[in-house]
Amino acid sequence: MTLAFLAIAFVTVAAAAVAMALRNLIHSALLLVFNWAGIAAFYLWAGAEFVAFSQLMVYVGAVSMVVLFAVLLTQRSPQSFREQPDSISRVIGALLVGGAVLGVLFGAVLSSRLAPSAATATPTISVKELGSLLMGPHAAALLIVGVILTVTLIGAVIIASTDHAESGKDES
Amino acid sequence: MNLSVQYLWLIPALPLLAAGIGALTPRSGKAIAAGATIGAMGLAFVLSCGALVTALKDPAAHLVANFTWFELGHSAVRLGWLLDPLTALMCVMVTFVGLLIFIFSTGYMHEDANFTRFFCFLSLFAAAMLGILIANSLLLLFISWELVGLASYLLIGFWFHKPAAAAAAKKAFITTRIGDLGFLLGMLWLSDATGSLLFYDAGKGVLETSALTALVTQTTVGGLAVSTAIGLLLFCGAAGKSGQFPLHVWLPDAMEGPTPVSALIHAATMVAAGVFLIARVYPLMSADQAIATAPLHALSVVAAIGAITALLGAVIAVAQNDIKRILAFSTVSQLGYMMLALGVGSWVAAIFHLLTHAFFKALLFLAAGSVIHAAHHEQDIRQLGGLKGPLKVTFATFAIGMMALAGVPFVFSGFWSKEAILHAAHGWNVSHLPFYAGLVAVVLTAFYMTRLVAEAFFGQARSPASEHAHESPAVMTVPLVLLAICAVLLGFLGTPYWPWLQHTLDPKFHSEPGGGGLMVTSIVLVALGIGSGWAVYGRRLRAKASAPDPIEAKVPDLFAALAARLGFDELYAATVGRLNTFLADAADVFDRYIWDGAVRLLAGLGQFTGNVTRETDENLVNGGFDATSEQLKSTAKTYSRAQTGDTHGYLMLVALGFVLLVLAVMLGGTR
Amino acid sequence: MNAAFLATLSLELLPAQLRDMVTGWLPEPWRWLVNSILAIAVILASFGLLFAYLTLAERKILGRVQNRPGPNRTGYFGLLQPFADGVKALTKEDIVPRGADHLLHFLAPVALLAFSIMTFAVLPFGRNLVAVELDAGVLYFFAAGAATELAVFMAGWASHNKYSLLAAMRALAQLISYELPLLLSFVPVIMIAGSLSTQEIVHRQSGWMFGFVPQWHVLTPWGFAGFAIFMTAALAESNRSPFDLPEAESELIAGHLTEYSGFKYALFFMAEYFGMCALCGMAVTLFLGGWQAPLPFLEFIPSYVWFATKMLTLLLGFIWVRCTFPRLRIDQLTRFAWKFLVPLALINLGTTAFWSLTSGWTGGLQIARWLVAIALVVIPFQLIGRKLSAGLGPRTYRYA
Amino acid sequence: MLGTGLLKGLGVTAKNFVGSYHDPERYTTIEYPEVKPKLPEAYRNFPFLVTENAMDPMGTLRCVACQICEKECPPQCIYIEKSKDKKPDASGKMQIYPAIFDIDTSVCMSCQICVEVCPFDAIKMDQVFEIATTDRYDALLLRREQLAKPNSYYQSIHPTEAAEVDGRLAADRKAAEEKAKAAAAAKAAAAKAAAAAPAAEAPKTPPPAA
Amino acid sequence: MSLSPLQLCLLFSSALFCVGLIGALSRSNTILVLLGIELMLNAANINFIAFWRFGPAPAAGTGVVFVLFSIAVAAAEAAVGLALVIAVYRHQKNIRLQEANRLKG
Repeated sequence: MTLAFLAIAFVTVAAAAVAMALRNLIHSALLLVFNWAGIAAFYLWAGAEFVAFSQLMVYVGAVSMVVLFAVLLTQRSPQSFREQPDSISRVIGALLVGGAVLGVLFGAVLSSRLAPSAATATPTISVKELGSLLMGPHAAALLIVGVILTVTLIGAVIIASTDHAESGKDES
Repeated sequence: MNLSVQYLWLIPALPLLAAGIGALTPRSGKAIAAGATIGAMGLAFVLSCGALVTALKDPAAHLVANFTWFELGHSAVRLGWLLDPLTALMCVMVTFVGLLIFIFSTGYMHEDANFTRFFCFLSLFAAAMLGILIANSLLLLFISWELVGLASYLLIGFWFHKPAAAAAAKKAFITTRIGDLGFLLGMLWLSDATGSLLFYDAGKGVLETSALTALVTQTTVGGLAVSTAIGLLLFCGAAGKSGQFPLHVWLPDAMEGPTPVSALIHAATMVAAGVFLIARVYPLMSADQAIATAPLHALSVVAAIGAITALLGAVIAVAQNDIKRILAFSTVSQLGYMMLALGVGSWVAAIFHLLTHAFFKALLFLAAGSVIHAAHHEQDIRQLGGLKGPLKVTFATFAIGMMALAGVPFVFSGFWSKEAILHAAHGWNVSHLPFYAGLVAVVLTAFYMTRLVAEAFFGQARSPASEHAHESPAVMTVPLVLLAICAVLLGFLGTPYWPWLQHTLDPKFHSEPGGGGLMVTSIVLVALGIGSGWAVYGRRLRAKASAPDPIEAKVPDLFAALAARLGFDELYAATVGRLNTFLADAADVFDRYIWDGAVRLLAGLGQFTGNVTRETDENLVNGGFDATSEQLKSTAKTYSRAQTGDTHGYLMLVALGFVLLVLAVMLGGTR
Repeated sequence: MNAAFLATLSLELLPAQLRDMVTGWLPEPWRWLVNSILAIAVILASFGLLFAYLTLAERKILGRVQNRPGPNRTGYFGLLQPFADGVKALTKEDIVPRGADHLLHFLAPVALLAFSIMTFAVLPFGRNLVAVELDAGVLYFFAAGAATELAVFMAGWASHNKYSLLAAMRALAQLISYELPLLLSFVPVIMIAGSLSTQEIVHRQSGWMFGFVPQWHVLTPWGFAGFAIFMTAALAESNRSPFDLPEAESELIAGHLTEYSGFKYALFFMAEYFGMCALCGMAVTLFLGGWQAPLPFLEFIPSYVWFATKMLTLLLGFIWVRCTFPRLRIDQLTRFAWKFLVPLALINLGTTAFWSLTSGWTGGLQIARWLVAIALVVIPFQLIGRKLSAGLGPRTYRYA
Repeated sequence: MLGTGLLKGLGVTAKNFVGSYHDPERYTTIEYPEVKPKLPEAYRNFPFLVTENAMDPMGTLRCVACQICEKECPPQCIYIEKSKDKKPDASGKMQIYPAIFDIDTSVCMSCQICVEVCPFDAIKMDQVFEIATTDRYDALLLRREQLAKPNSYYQSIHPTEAAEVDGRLAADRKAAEEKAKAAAAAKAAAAKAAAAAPAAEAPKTPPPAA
Repeated sequence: MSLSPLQLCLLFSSALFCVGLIGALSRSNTILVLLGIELMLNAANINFIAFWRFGPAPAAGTGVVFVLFSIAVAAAEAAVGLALVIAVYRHQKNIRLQEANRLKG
């Protein structure tokens, strides 16, 4: 169990790190897609089946498309997919700040007394229960999210339109 | 069926509604626009008949319905409706003639692209005209009066792409505006003198005894009674609208508009508004008759102007070639007759002639329109000829109209109404000159109408347009026939033997005796006119379009002068126009150097004062504020430097802040 | 094998029993693993074979429709043709363009095939035959299907050829456009069945109306409409004619597949057929009652046979459609999706809601319910269809 | 209604599919190498030389090497060399014959002009189409021997045309024979007359040429 | 060292978060910055699932629902963000984030 988790975590973090370090934008994007798939695998591991498939569908199916379209639409020629190297000072600064945050977070997590949960039984949630939850206590939030998505769709199309309206209609 | 005075406003409101509908109808909605207009007019006609029934119950009464429009401090501006036989008869006439002309227009304007616009304007005009008729307030009358002017402007310039039409529209508008200035001044004076503009208001109206007495007793410059002065000013407006002598120049040019417009506005209704106005305020106009010592009676001026106009119009009409121009000058002449009648004290005869004239002149114009329509928009009578054959109905109706206008005895209405006027003029004790002018005009009228008919309908066709002439559709001929019937029958309402109309309009009317000899004289004169016209034009019919006119051959100078309308247009251009330019220049110079200098001087003074204040302000008062705001600004600038626009930087700061927060919580916080 | 074992051996349970025969002796964790591998192997083998013979059937049917015999030289009736094709594809030179992204160029067909095969996991092939019983099986199916778009993009981009890239973008536009009606068309099924599990959906379609009419979803007005929309969108999702714009050989030199040859091309080809099979299987599951028999007295035939029969029928329908209709233009294609299929699918949701709310109606009301539902399907179809084909009246081709 | 056209189209293809199994009218494919297509009579492809006798093709070529076809050939794919000697043709007349007659079929465009212009009916259009070879040069250059095909073959591929040609040739030959006979008769008469002439003149007059 | 699964998950999500943060801070390409932010969002989602799975009150299912909403909002954010990127590109012909600073003080 833990082994599987470690594998997933390692692969996912590694993919993310490499993606952030690569200079080829397309490779970065594809690696990130892989990373999202890894997160979906984590959800599966954690027993949140529905969330995992939603993650796959939304990120791997839709957001990745938007990202790739955006990448293609903002490059002048296929040769320029290679990014210019970023300034060293900023990279160092980023690493320092990121390392600080990482240290702080790790410190916080490790120092906290999060006892191994008493609930040994794996919690499960069926799709039906999830549906009742969404439609019951969280109905208002669901409606708001629907409105947000609609508005976003229209807004994205308007912002990006004139000639490239496709990029907006991907999140379904 | 009768219509109470409270609902009188429905009569103009219906055409106004139709105008709104017409304005909102798209161009393709010809049926909607025409249907709305004609339907509204038909309903208005029915309502007018109802109003007539109501009015005839007591011809002497002036039924009024007044209300307050708005209040201005202590005084209130009040408007109202007025219903008496004059209003009712005019309403019936206007709606009936208007209805027929609208029906005629559907045929005449059928090809026009702006059909709906035309009907919208027609409705607007009808609404405004009816508004004049029912007004019980000089102000309401004036508003409607100006609306009529607007509609007239729009309709004369309906074919605004023709430069002549645009110019004519402008000319008509400006010329009538000159008269309206007088009207406005008169109205303001009246309002100032009496404090009211209502005609009849339970004893407080301006046409009622108390106000009139007050007006007559006051005098103003030159010893004129105030009522005389106001009456003359109002007459200016009437003269402008009715095309009286000095302001008659716009009327012939207004014939540039579509023929139904000429018929409706510039023959039957609008030009009659001036006559109507004088008839309406007749008590005011005639008030000064009581003072025998007055240097000038308002009605004398009216009579003089009317006589001059009647003669002038008739003379000029002799030498015109355009069929509509001839009719236009004849209108001028006939309006002169009406003014003459008003001036000599017989407003009833004027209204009688107004009514008959409306019918037969509308008939003549519509028939002329039918001729023009048939002859492919050829208006020059020299180019026409021989239309008697193809246009049988038109010819018959035109002939009836012509005989009515010429005053052919006994059968035709024009004879009786003209007879009434001549009778009144004969009886005028001030002067007989108007009477003689009227007699000459009778001869000339008969003469030029004979000329017109002979040239246009007899002989052979003198141009391809008239050769291919064909009778107009029924929608145009049926109104002609109806008008022709009315043109004949209407005269019998006011014969000296059964003066129904006169009694209805003026219950105090009593016919003067001794009309017989006069009647014989006028019959002889009419015969003389027609005979001489036929002798000159009928016997030797014109063979070619380019052949000179017989009179032109005899006395070319006179004919040329007449054809040029006695040079009134040139005269105005040379005098009024030049004077206007000169005055404008003078005003400009005056303005630029004298007033401007004064103003600049003042401005300089003001500036100086301002400078002084400003210096004080800036240095003394503002100094403190300025320093404070400078401080604020610089502080803000310092802060805004933090807004580097560097997103990475913001993110980094957020992250660092987060780290610091967590560290603070972890190290120093209590858990 | 003893007699008792033989007695329990029925055709229905045959696959499971065979599996147990092979793996029954293994200890538990290993048994699970081997069982899974076995299931994967069986699926791969049977669908691989199906793929092979599907290509043959397609070529034969296409030939017959065009009055030719089709491939008939390799083996009896050309039965060995697929293997000959396979050998050809394997031995062909694998050309990778210079400047191409080698890794992605290789990964694209593999990823596509992998995602296509993944979709088979949740298809219930028989009463007890489903590789993975997932609570959100349908969602899984379409999540895996959505990932295929990524592979198409990879193929187009990795080829280092602007035409391939453009074609990949075009293909993406098509796939995304048709994903929407595809998803919307089966939402009614989920509304009615109340479950995302494929087995559960099939179970919901069991039972008989009047004793012999199966209660499949396709036999209701909304179900029929959903089925039609699903199949149309499935045609486009699997790049089948008349929506095969992404790989139009004659017009677009095979689109994003231009730079692929040999075995990689064969993989793409295979993935396309796998995707087609998976979508047909899903259509069978969602609308055609899954593995259920169409008539009560036919229930003795094992369930997986019924599933296979239905799926093959749909596949043959795909082939039939392919040999009949000409290819659409890209603008017609997207317009069809956005202006016709999506609105119809949305209206179908309303129809289904009506159906679900009126499930208690009986007798005369039942007839009214049917009539209203049919009207709700037919009238929008007519109206939107008329608008869709407005201005596109019968055309006469002067030079055709 | 939208969709009826689609159903109609499906119907058409279904009819074709079913029909191809039982309706030979629909199933028009010929499985070629096993079943040869039946060529229409008017089918023409590449010229060949007609010989009268299949046993002796080179000896009985109708061609007299007049070279008209060589001159007329638009792509100039015919090459002819006249023989130095003469051989008797089918009717026994002495004629020049082609020593070399080559047609380059890689150039020939089967326009049939050589056939049109030949005054001797010696070159006709063939019906061959399976002439693919592995050699681009020599195998496509057809020699006199490869081109010569007997008249019977001609009759088998273009029967109508061949019958007409044969009839014409036979008529010509008959006319020639009759003319020859008449000439012979005239000669005989002349000989008689000559014989009847005075003997002294006889040695001076050479015998008229045959 | 014995770490509870929950802590493991939290460490995993922290690592992912920091990778996203470093990416967002160090790259100048706006798309990559956006992707880094997506990554951070995902890390947050992992926390929700982790606490749902190993936390004290898993039965509520709130964590799962929250993640679903979060995914939906993230999708919207990605769409708008990338649309903005395209708009920026059209405006300044590149998508270097540090150059998009027209509104600075």
